[in-house]
Amino acid sequence: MSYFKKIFKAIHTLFQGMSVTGNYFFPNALTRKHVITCQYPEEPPVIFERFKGEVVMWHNENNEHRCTGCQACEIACPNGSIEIIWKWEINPETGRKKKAIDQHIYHLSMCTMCSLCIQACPTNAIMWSTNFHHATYDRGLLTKVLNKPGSKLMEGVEE
Amino acid sequence: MILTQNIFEYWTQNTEGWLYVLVLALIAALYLTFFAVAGLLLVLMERRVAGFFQLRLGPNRVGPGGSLQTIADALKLVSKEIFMPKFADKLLYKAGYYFVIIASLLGLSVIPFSAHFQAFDINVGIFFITAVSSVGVLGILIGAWGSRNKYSLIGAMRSGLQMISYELSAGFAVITIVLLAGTLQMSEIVEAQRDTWFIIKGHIPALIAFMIFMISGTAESNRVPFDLVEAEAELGAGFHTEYSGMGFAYFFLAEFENMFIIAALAVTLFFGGWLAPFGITDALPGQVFWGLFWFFLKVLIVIFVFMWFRWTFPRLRIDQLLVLEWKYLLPIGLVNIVLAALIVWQGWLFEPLKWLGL
Amino acid sequence: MSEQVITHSDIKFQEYFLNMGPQHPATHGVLRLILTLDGEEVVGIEPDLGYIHRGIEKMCEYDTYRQIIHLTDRFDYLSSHMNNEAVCLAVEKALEVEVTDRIKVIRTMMDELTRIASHLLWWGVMGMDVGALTTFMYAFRDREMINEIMEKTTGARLTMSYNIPGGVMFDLHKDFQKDVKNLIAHMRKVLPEYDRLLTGNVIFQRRMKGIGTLSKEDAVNYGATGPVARASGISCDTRKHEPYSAYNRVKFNEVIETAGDNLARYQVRMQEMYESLDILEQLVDNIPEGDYQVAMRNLIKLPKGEFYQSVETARGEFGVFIVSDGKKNPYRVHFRSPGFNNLNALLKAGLGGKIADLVATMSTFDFVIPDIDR
Amino acid sequence: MTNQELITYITAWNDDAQFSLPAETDSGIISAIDDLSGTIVNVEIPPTHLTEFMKRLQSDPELQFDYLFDMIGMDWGKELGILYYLKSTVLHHKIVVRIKIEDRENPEVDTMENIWKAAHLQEREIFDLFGIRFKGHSNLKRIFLRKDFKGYPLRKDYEDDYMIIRK
Repeated sequence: MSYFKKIFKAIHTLFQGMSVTGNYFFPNALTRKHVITCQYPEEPPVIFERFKGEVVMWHNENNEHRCTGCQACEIACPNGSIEIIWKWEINPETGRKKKAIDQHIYHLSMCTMCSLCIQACPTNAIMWSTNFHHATYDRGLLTKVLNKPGSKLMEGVEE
Repeated sequence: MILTQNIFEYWTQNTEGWLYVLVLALIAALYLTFFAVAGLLLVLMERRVAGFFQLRLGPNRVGPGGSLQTIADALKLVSKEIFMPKFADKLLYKAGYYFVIIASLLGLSVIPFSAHFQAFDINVGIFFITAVSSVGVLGILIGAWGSRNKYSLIGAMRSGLQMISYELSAGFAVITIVLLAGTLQMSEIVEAQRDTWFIIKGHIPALIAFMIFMISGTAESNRVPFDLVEAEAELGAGFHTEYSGMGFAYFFLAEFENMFIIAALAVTLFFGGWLAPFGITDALPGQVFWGLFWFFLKVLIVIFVFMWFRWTFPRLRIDQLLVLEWKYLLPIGLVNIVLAALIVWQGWLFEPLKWLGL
Repeated sequence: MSEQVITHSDIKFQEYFLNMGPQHPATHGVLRLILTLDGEEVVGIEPDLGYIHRGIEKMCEYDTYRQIIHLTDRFDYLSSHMNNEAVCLAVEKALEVEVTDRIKVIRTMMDELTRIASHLLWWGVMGMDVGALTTFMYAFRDREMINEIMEKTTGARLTMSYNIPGGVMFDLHKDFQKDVKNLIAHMRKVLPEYDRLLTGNVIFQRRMKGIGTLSKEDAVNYGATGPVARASGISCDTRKHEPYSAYNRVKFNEVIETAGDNLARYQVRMQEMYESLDILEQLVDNIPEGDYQVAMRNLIKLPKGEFYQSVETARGEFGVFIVSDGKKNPYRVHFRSPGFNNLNALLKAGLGGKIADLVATMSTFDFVIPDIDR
Repeated sequence: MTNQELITYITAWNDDAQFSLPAETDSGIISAIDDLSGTIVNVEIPPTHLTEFMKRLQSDPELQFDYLFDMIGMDWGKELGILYYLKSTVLHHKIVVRIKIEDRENPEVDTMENIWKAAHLQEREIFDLFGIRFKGHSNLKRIFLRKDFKGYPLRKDYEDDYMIIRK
């Protein structure tokens, strides 16, 4: 008798499994109720505000940034994805030389999104942006200069 | 459109000589077209159904509602390079997929799609299908052997085991119905169900036969839970590992065509083929159309059940597959034949409509 | 020409090699196993590793302690948070820094979330390996909820680098408690469904029961850890034996099965998900107030000495061994990865079955290949 | 056993015949300290006596170190070393056994594979990255690196100008 009992038990478990998938299939086929995929270009994905997309440098409306060129981020970066090229800037009033950034180069292709540079920054000059459209046809385009051309240091950051 | 016995006889009744050959070729072309179109549609259906089972949408970009997706895929496969392994046996490698296609085309030729809509209505139709469907495995075997790949070979050997085993119980399930119908001719099996479908008329033995047929049918069409031939988690792609482009597409199409044949056979044997349920459309004009409509509706429902299996169950292991066949399906099938014979002999058929005097 | 009579003993049975991987659907990455087969039976397994070997131990010797952490994400990317935690705990232990309760609770909760996510992915892939393709999407649906919790708080979904020496990088997101409660309710609903879909299935039971058995003696001898060892009846949960973070203040059971076969490993992981949910439930309303970071020097220098810390990841006991010579870089860092030791146990457990059994056994071992290769 | 008990229990073995060498100092060849962040007992043993010592650790009913948790290869600059991190799954105590190998050119120690099978892959890893050969290992070849790889990259004197960038 256990022979038949085994068969019926087996068939029962099979139908149990089919009921689970069936419970999803029919609502899906009729109303797309349980569909979880995101139809990407039409339906924009939900991006949360802390999403680590890429490192950007904050600029205000006068094209001023907060980066003093202290190179803390460059030292903190484990992959060498940040390079700062700095120059001596001469203050026209006092005539004193001052260190300032020429180019804040960021290699997105080498970045592992570990946040160490942003933690290390003493002046909160760089931050995460939630942009995730990184795909390019040229690897060179992934090397970015974070400070905008012609930008300069915001007043009062260094204090 | 009034058709005589079947398509073959209708077209060839007044032709002779080369015209006769031409007509034969035309019928073959018709069935080849059907083969391709049905294959494409079934692949589309499979993907869509799989999508809904898996909380996805399935193909929905190419064409309205994704309806042209498989055509795009087919075009891609046609344009792909046909790549042959260096040490492959060229003849066997190339012969493989022809065997598979020819086997399923032959099987297709005796399926009655509607009243008289059938290429050949030979009097041993059901026997013919069981015979030719075994040829397909030969294609798998030689294709895999010819491609000189261990994964292919393991898959093909599994396929051989599986086919030889499950042919038996599928055959026994068919014999149960043949007992009830008293004929091997496909069209007559359908006609015999005009009052009541065999699944109802034959009650217990027919139900058991139907379940056995569904299980062994799934096994014969190499689908989950019996897809050990491909078993992508174990063997990569199984017997068609080394095939690319159209070579792969032929195998793929043939697989879906086999599923169609199994479903069509199940419908013909158990669910009254092209007959409408309770004859509700018998009085309407366009009998051929209604026959096709009911036939394809039933076939699609059975195919859907196959898909439901596929997207729910895990895969069996090869020895468990054989245990299922030889320890469960085969003895049950044998007992079932005796039971069916007893029922036919004693006339214990379940015919509620007849009893009600309808 | 004499007539040749072929007897059974004349037929040569030849064993042959099958190259499983590095590109193979069941090896989940680039694990390469060279199998010796007799028909379909596996009679020999030899692993060939290194397809994703990055030499992280060497890389660590040139990095500061803060920079090591993001490398540990890349071992077992499914339990990246625990890997981070191991390094952070080791550094904190070396510097004798006591972190606040809030940090401990945050770390514990994140650990358990990661563990559930990892086990969910394992469940989905496990189903795929035995042929049930739908489990994958169901598991991913639920894992997505955890990933979103992670993304909201840490900004990343997988390689989070959320732990830093002396705390965590950001404070919890304001939705965190609500989301975790949602998750607990949802998971309690879907886990029985998983059982109905896969666990109870007769085919699945047949594929799992009595396959790939690893006896208790073998599990100990071959160095199995984590769920693999616990399925063989070894009590080896670091969370119980050497509680770190907030594990000493939560109640949970160490799931131990004794059969040691595939089904036991499967059940251990399924039960662990329930236990993790219990832990989350105990902590979600009791997150203490306080700082999420303890002030630490930017450039951490460890005192001279050797420091060891192990944590329980989703795959087993992950150990970090740091030798410091007082400089800003470690003298030597060694990572004891659970996958590497479990692979050793697979070499025993995988023998004797068919190819299909080996595939099922491999998926119950739940390998993450970067964890093996390091 | 607590760490202190372990130390006294194991250092007592110095009196046994199999661990006594005439050339050694009075304190014997087993020296145990409570080190490694102050939680684990460390025992240093000359490589010549490793197998006997390990066998005894595993089979002693008071100790039952049945689990080779980890093997750590070390390069101490002058000499190479191996740390065996042992655990007991029954009694839940731990010990670290360390050996030092003076010969950098041709380092060789006995394999632990016969005592703990867990050593099989671990020893291959150490061979691969440190070049320490294990006598009697069943299948000692490179595991991570290529067969034709030159050098042993985790040694301190390994030089690779292309792959290693010093900051």
